[in-house]
Amino acid sequence: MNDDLDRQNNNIIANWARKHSLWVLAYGTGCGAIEVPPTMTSRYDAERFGITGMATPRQADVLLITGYLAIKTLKRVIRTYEQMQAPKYVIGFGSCTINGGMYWDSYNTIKRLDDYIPVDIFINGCMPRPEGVIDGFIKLQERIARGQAKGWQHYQENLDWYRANQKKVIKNWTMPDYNW
Amino acid sequence: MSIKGTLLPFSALKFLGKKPHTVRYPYQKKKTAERYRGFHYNDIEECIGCGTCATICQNEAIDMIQIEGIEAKKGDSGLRPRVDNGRCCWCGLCVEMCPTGSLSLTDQYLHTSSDPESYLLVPGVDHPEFAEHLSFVKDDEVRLLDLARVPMKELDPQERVKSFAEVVVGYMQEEARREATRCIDCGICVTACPDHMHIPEYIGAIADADDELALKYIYDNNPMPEMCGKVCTRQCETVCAIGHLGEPIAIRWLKRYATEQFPDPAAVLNPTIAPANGKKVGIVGAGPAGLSAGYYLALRGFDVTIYEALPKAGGMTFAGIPKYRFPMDSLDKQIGYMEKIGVKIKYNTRVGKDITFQEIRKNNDATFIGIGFHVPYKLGISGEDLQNSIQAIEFLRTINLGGNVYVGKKAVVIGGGNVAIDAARVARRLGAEVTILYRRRVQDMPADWEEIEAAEDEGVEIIPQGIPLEIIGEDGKVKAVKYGMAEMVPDPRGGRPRPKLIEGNEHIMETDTIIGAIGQEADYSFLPEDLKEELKIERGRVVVNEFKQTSIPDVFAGGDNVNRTMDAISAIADGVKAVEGITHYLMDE
Amino acid sequence: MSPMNIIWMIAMPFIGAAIGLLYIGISRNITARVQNRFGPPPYQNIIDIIKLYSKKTAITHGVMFHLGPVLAITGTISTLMFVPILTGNYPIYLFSFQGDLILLMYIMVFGCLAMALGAGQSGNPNSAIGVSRGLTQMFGYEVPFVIALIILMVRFDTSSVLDIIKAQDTVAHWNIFRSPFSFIAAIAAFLGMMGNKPFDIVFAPAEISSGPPSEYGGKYLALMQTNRGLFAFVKLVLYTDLFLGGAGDFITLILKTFALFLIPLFIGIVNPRFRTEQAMTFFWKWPTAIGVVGLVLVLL
Amino acid sequence: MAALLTKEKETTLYLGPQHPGITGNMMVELKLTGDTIQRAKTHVGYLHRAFEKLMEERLWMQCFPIVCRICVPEPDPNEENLARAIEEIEGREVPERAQYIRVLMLELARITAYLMWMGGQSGSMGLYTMPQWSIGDRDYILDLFEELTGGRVYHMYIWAGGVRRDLPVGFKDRVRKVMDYIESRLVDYDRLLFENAIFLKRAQGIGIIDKEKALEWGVVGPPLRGCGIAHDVRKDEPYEVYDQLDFELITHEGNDVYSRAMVRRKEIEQSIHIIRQVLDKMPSGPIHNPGPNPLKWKVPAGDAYVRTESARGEFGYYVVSDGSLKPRRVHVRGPAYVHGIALLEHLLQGANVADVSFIMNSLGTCPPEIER
Amino acid sequence: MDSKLIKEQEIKRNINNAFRSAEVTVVRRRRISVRFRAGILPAFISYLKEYMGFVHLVMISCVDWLEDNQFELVYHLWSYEEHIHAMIKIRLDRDNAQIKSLSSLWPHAETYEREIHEMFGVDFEGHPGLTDLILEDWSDLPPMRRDFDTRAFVAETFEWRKGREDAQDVRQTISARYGETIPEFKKDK
Repeated sequence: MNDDLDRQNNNIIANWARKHSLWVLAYGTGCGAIEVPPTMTSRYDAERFGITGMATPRQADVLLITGYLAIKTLKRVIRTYEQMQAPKYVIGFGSCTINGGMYWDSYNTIKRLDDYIPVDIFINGCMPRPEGVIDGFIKLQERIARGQAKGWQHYQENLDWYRANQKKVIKNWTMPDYNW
Repeated sequence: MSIKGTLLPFSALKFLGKKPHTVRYPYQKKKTAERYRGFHYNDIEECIGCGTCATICQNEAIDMIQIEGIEAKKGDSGLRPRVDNGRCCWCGLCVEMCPTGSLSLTDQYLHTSSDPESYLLVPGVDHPEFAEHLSFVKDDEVRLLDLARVPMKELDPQERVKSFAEVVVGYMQEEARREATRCIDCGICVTACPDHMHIPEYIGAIADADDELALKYIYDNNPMPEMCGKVCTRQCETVCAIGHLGEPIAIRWLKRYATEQFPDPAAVLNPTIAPANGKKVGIVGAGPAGLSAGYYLALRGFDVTIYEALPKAGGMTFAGIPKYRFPMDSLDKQIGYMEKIGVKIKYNTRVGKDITFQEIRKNNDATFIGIGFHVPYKLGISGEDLQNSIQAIEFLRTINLGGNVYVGKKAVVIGGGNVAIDAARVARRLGAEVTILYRRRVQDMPADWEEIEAAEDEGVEIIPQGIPLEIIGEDGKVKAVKYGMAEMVPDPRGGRPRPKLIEGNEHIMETDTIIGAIGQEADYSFLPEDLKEELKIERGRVVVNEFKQTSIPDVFAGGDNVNRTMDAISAIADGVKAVEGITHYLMDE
Repeated sequence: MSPMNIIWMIAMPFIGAAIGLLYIGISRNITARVQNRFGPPPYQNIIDIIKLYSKKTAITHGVMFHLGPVLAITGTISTLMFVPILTGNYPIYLFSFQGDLILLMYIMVFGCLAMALGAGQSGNPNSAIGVSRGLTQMFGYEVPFVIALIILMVRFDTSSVLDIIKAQDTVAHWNIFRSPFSFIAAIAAFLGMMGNKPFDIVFAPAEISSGPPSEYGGKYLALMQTNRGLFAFVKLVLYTDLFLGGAGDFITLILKTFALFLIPLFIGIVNPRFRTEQAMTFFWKWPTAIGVVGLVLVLL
Repeated sequence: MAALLTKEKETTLYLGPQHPGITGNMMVELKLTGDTIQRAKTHVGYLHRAFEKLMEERLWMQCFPIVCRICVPEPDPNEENLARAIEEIEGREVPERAQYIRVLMLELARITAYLMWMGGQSGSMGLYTMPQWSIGDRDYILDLFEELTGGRVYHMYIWAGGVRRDLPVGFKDRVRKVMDYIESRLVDYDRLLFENAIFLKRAQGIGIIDKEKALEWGVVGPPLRGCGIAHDVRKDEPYEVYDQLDFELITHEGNDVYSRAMVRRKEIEQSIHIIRQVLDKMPSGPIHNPGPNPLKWKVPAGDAYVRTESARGEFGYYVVSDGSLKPRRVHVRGPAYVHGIALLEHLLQGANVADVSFIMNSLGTCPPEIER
Repeated sequence: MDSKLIKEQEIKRNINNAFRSAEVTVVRRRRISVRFRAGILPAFISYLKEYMGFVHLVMISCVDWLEDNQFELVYHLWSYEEHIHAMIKIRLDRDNAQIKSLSSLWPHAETYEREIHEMFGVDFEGHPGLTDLILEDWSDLPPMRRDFDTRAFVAETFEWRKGREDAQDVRQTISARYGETIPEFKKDK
C-alpha cells in the first residue's frame, strides 16, 4: 500500500495540478477565519494561485485550521478531515495551533494541533496577515510539488496514535470509524 | 421588480475596464506600517535579563534562558528572553514593559514552516538582521512603567544647616506603597547588593501593605537595616532595571520606611534563638561587620562577645556618619535590639591596649576581626601639622562623641569622598563657610551625587580640579591654603583621567581650618608580632577566603579591613558570610 | 457515417469539454475583473480537473451514487451526438436526423436526472434538498424552453435542427431577429439551464452547501466538472444553431457561442440568487408569457 | 402543493458547523418539512475559549490583549469596554484626546464590521461581487488600523487610562482620504446591492421581528432600529465624547432583513460623518493617564457595567473587582448572544431553508462573542 | 445628592415603597444597584419590568464568591424610558444554589440561565430545558467556578510542546548564583 501512496506522491503531473489547484474548505474553525476573506477577496486575491473556497469536505483539498480548536470543534474537524479525499493538506493558522498560543491555559482548546491531525504547514502570526496566509500556501505548493506534503499519508500510517490522542480529549466518541 | 433595480447592478461591469487594486503578493509587496508588530528583536547588549517581558506575557510565551556568550554580572542576570512564537500574540506588552528599551518588535512577520518545533526564537541572537527592521518600539510619551520616583521630602537647606536634625524626612505610608508599586520584582538589584538582600521580596511586601513581612525579609540577612535604610551606598539602585530609562526604585528609602514602622523590631521578628551550643566567638570591633557576625552567631546559639574601643557601638557608622544622616536614636534602637538578642558588647575596650588579641583568641573558639579603617591618610604637604589642620575622620568622631572642634568662620575640606562631604556639611552646621577642594572634576567625585547636591544646597562651595600645594600658617595656626588648578589628562595606562597641575595657575585661599579627607587605613598595631607575620595582609587588607577565613584558621575578618568596596553593606555582607564560615569551622568536624 | 465522422465522434466530447471548461475559466477571469481583482489563469479549470482525477476517491453510498456522474456525462455526450456542430464546408454533425429537436428536449434532461438519482442516494440532506430544487427548477425552465422550441418547430415546420440552421442563411434571417419572442423565452430558460445566478438555486453554497454534488469528491467530481464544461458547450452550440444561424467554421462557432455565454455570465456577476419559488415564478411568468405570445403569433 | 408538503415527513438538517452559509463556527439544527423550517435550534460552543475564566487568571493589564479576541470582526468595543469599566471602578480620568481617538477607532471598526457584514449578507444569497468589493475596500481601513496601532485585526490599542500610541504624522489626512474613497464606493454598493431588484425581492418581508415584542426579545442595535425603534447606546447613554458629536440616529420601518440592511447602510454614512467631525475636533494633549505598574496594579474593589454600541448592538462588560491583582469576574454581553440564539431560533420558525443564512447575517450573528 | 440624580432617587423610592426589603443604592448617574433576596425574585423583577419600565434584560451574570461560599447572581436591567441601568444582586448559597427561572419573562433569559447552569451549576426552577449550551460531554466541575483550576486541568489533559524546559526563573537564577536563600514566611494575614 505504501508503494502505491509513494507513487501517488511522486507523480509529477499530478503534483503540478495539485499544486496549482488548492481548494480550501470553507470552515472557519477559529478567529483566524477573519483574515481568510481578505486573502480570498479582491485586495489579495488568492484565486490567482488557483486557491478557491469549497463548500463541502468531499470536494476540498486543504483544510485551514484557523487558530485554536475547541474540543467540541475538534470532533467536527476530525470528522471533516476524514471525509476529505486524499491527497489532502492541513494548514495550521497562527500561534494557537503550534503551542496553544493565547489560550495556553484554557480548558476547552487543544494546544498542539499536530497531535490530533497531521499538519503540513504552520503559519506564524496571531493573526497571520494575508501575506502570511499566501506565503503559507506558496510553501505548501512547494512541498506538494516536491511530493513532501504527506501529512495525509502519515495520518493513515499512524492512525492509532492519532486516534489515541483524539480520544484522550474527546470524551464521547460517537463517530463512525475510518471509512476511506 | 423595478426596471431601475434590474438594470442598475449592471453598472458594476464598468470595472471590466479598470485596473484591479489587488496587491499581487508575492510579486508585489506592500510595506507594513511603521508601527507594525512583527517578530521580536532584542538588543542583547542592552538587555539585562530582568525577565519583565516574561512576567507580563499573558501567554507565557517568553522564557528566560542562558545564552552562550552572555555572562551574568552585576546588573545582569545573564539570561535572555526566548520567544515561543507558538504562544506569542504580538501584543507588544513586553515591549511596553521592557525597562531598558532593548526589546522591540520588527516589521518581519513571515515564518511558515512544516516543522512546529521551529517556532522558538531568541530575539537578537536568531535573526540579528532584524535590527534593521525595528518598527514597534518603546514610546517616550506613553509608559506603563512609572519611571519617576516618589520624591523624598527633605528639610529646607536653610533650615538644616542650623542643626543636626535629620535631613531626610522619610516616606509616609502612602508614598512608600506608591514607590514600592513601581518595582517590577526582577531581582537585578540583588546582583549588585554585596549582601544580596531579598530586595524584590521586601519591596513586594511593602506594596502589598505587609510591612511586617517586609521587615522579616530585611532582617533575614541584614541586621542593621536602620543604618542601611539611611546611609547605604545602595549599589542596588545603580543597577535597578527601572533606572535604565528612569529613576531607580528608592530601595534604600523603602527599607528605611519598613524599619521605621516598628519601634521594636523584636516584637515583629520574634526571632528564634537556637539553644547555646557552647562555642564562643570573640569579635574585634563593633562595626557593621562585627555586629552582623555577632547578631547571626548569637541567633545560632554562639556565645558572642564584641570588643569595641569607643563608648558606643556602630564603628564607622557611629563615628564617621554625621547625625543629620543617621540619628543617634536609630543607632541606639539597632544596638539595643542586638543586645536584647544576646550579643555582648564590651565598650571602651581597645584591643591591644585594654585586652590583648592573644587573650581573645585564647578565650574564644574563633575570632573575627572587623576593625575597619580609622586611621586617616596624611595629606603629604607642608603645613599639615599646623594647629587647626585636622583630619575629617577624627573631626567627625569627636563631634559624634559629643565633643567640640574649632572650625572657625571658614573651613576648607580636601577630598571628594563621602567623608569629605560629611565633614564639609558638619563644618557648615558648626557655622563655617565651607569650601571643598578636589583634584578631579565634580563628576569624578566618589561621593554620592545626592550628598554632593545636598552639600551644594547647603552652601558648600566645591572647587574641582584644585590640588592643594601648601598650607600657609601664621602663629602656628592655619591661615590659608595654596592650591593649583589642574587639567585632566588621559591616563596612559587606560584608567580614569588624571589631574595634571597647570604651571603658574596657583591661588591662595584664606581659611581658619583645613580638614583633610583623602582616605583612611587600618590600624593593625594590636596584632602581636608573630601573628602579624602569620596573618596574610596585602595592601593594608587582610586576605580572606570565601568564608572570610584568614590564613589563620580560627581567625576570620571582614569589613573595610578586608574588602575594597569600603561601605557598610559590604561589611555586613562580610559579617554574614563569616557567620557561615565560623559555623562551618566550629560545628562541622 | 464517414470515418471522418467517427473520428469527430471520438474527439468532439474532448474538444467540447475543453472549450466549455475554457469558457468557464475565462468567465472566472471576467468575474474577477468586475470584482476588482485579477483572478486565476483561464486554464485554471483544466488544472482543477487534472487534479480531481489524480485524487484518491473513497466514497461509497451505493451503486446509483457511482453511476450518477457516469450517466450524466453519458447523457451529455449523447446530446452532443445529436447537435450539429459545424455546418460549413467541413460539417460536423454526428447523428442528426429529422426530429432530433424533440429527442434533444428529452435527452438533455437525462443527464440532470441521472445526477439527481446519484446525488439522491448520497444520503446527504443538502443533496436531497438540492435535487428537489433542481427538479423544481427544471420544471420551471423547461416550460419556456419547450415553448420556444415549439415556436421554432411550428415556424419552420420541422423538427430537425439542421433544417432550422439552413433556414437562417443570412444574418437578418437569424432567429434571434426573426422570432425574438422565442429567443427571449429560450434565453431565459438558458439562464436556468446554465445555473448561473440568479438561478443557481441548485448549488447555492451558502444555503445547502453545494447541493447535489455535496458528497461527490475526487474523481466523481472531476467527471461532473467535465460534464459541466461539456454540457455548457452543448447548450451553447445548440442555441447557436437555433438562434444564431449555426456556425460554418470553428472561429465563428467560438465567437457565437462565447457571445451567448456572456449573457448569463454578466447577469450572474451582478445579481444575487433567487429563492426557489421566486425562480419558479420568474420562469412561469415572463418567459412563458412571452413564449406564449410568440407561439400565438406564429400560429396565427 | 403546500398542503402536500406539510404532510411530508419531518427531516433534520444540520447547518454547520462546517457550512459556508454559517457566520463563523456554529450550528443550526433545522427540522424541516419540505423547504419550510418547523423548528430551529442553535448549537453554540464551537469557539468557546473560556475568556472569562482566563481573565480570572490574569493580571488586569494582561486582560487587554485577550479581550479583543472575543469578537473577531470588530474587536475594538471589547478593549474600550474593558478599559472604561476599569476606569469607572478606579475613577480614573481619560484625557480628552484619547477619548476622541477611541471614538475614531470605534467608528472605523464599525465601518469595517459593516463592510464585512455586507459581504456576508450578499454572499449568503450568492452575490459574490459584493464581498469581493466590500472586503477588499475594508482592507484600506485595516491599513489605517495597522498604521495607528501596529496590528491589522487585533489592535490592542485602547487600554485603561487612554490609548497606546498617538496618531502618526499625516494620519488624519489618510483617514480622510480613505473615508472619501469609501463614501465614493457607497454609490457602487447601492447600485449593486441595496437597490438591486432581486435583493429587494429576497429581503423584504423576510425575517420579520415583531415590533411590539422587539424590546422584550432583547433586540438591540441595527435590528432594533430596523424595527423603527430609535435606540442607540451612543444616544441613550453617551460614552466617550459621543455627546459632543453630531450624528443622526438611523431608523427604518419594515422590521425585515431589508430594513436592517438599510439601517446599516445609512449608518456607514453616519460613521463617516462622525469620523470627519472627530478629526476636526480632536484636541491636542496627552493620550494616556498612566496607572500603576501593571505587575502590581490592583483595581479597588467594586463593580461596573459599561456598554458600547457595537456594529451589532449593545456590547456590555460587567467587571467585578475584589481589590486584587486579577479580576474577580468579567462577564461579556455580546449582542449576538441574544440575537444568535433566542431570536434566531424564533425568526427561523416558518422560514424557508434558503433564508437561514440570510436571516442569520442580517442579525449580525457572531459566534465568538456568544460563547467567548 | 447631586440634582442630576432625581430620577434615580425617585426609582429608589418607588422600589422601596413596593418592596421594603430591597436595598437600593444609587451608584452613579444612570446606575442603581439593588440587593434582594432570592425568594420572591420573579415577583420583584416582573414588577420592575411591568411597572418601572425596565423592559430590557441586558444579561444575567453570576459571580462566584468562594470565600463567602456564595454565588451572586446579577440581573442587569435597562430602562429605555428613563435610561437607567439596574443591577439586581441576589446571593445564593453555593452548596445548594437554586433560584426560580425568569424564562417566562424574557425568552433570552433562558439562554443566560442555561449558561449559568452549565458554567456554575446553579439550578433554575421552572426552566424549560437546562441542557448543555456551550460545553460538550463535560464531566468535571462546572468550569467557571473559582475552585475549578483551569491550569491544573490543562496540565493534566493536554501536552505542551517540548523544547522549552531550559527556561529559568530570573529571580531563582540570581539567588542561586549569589548563594542567596530566599526565606519563606508564613503570612499571618
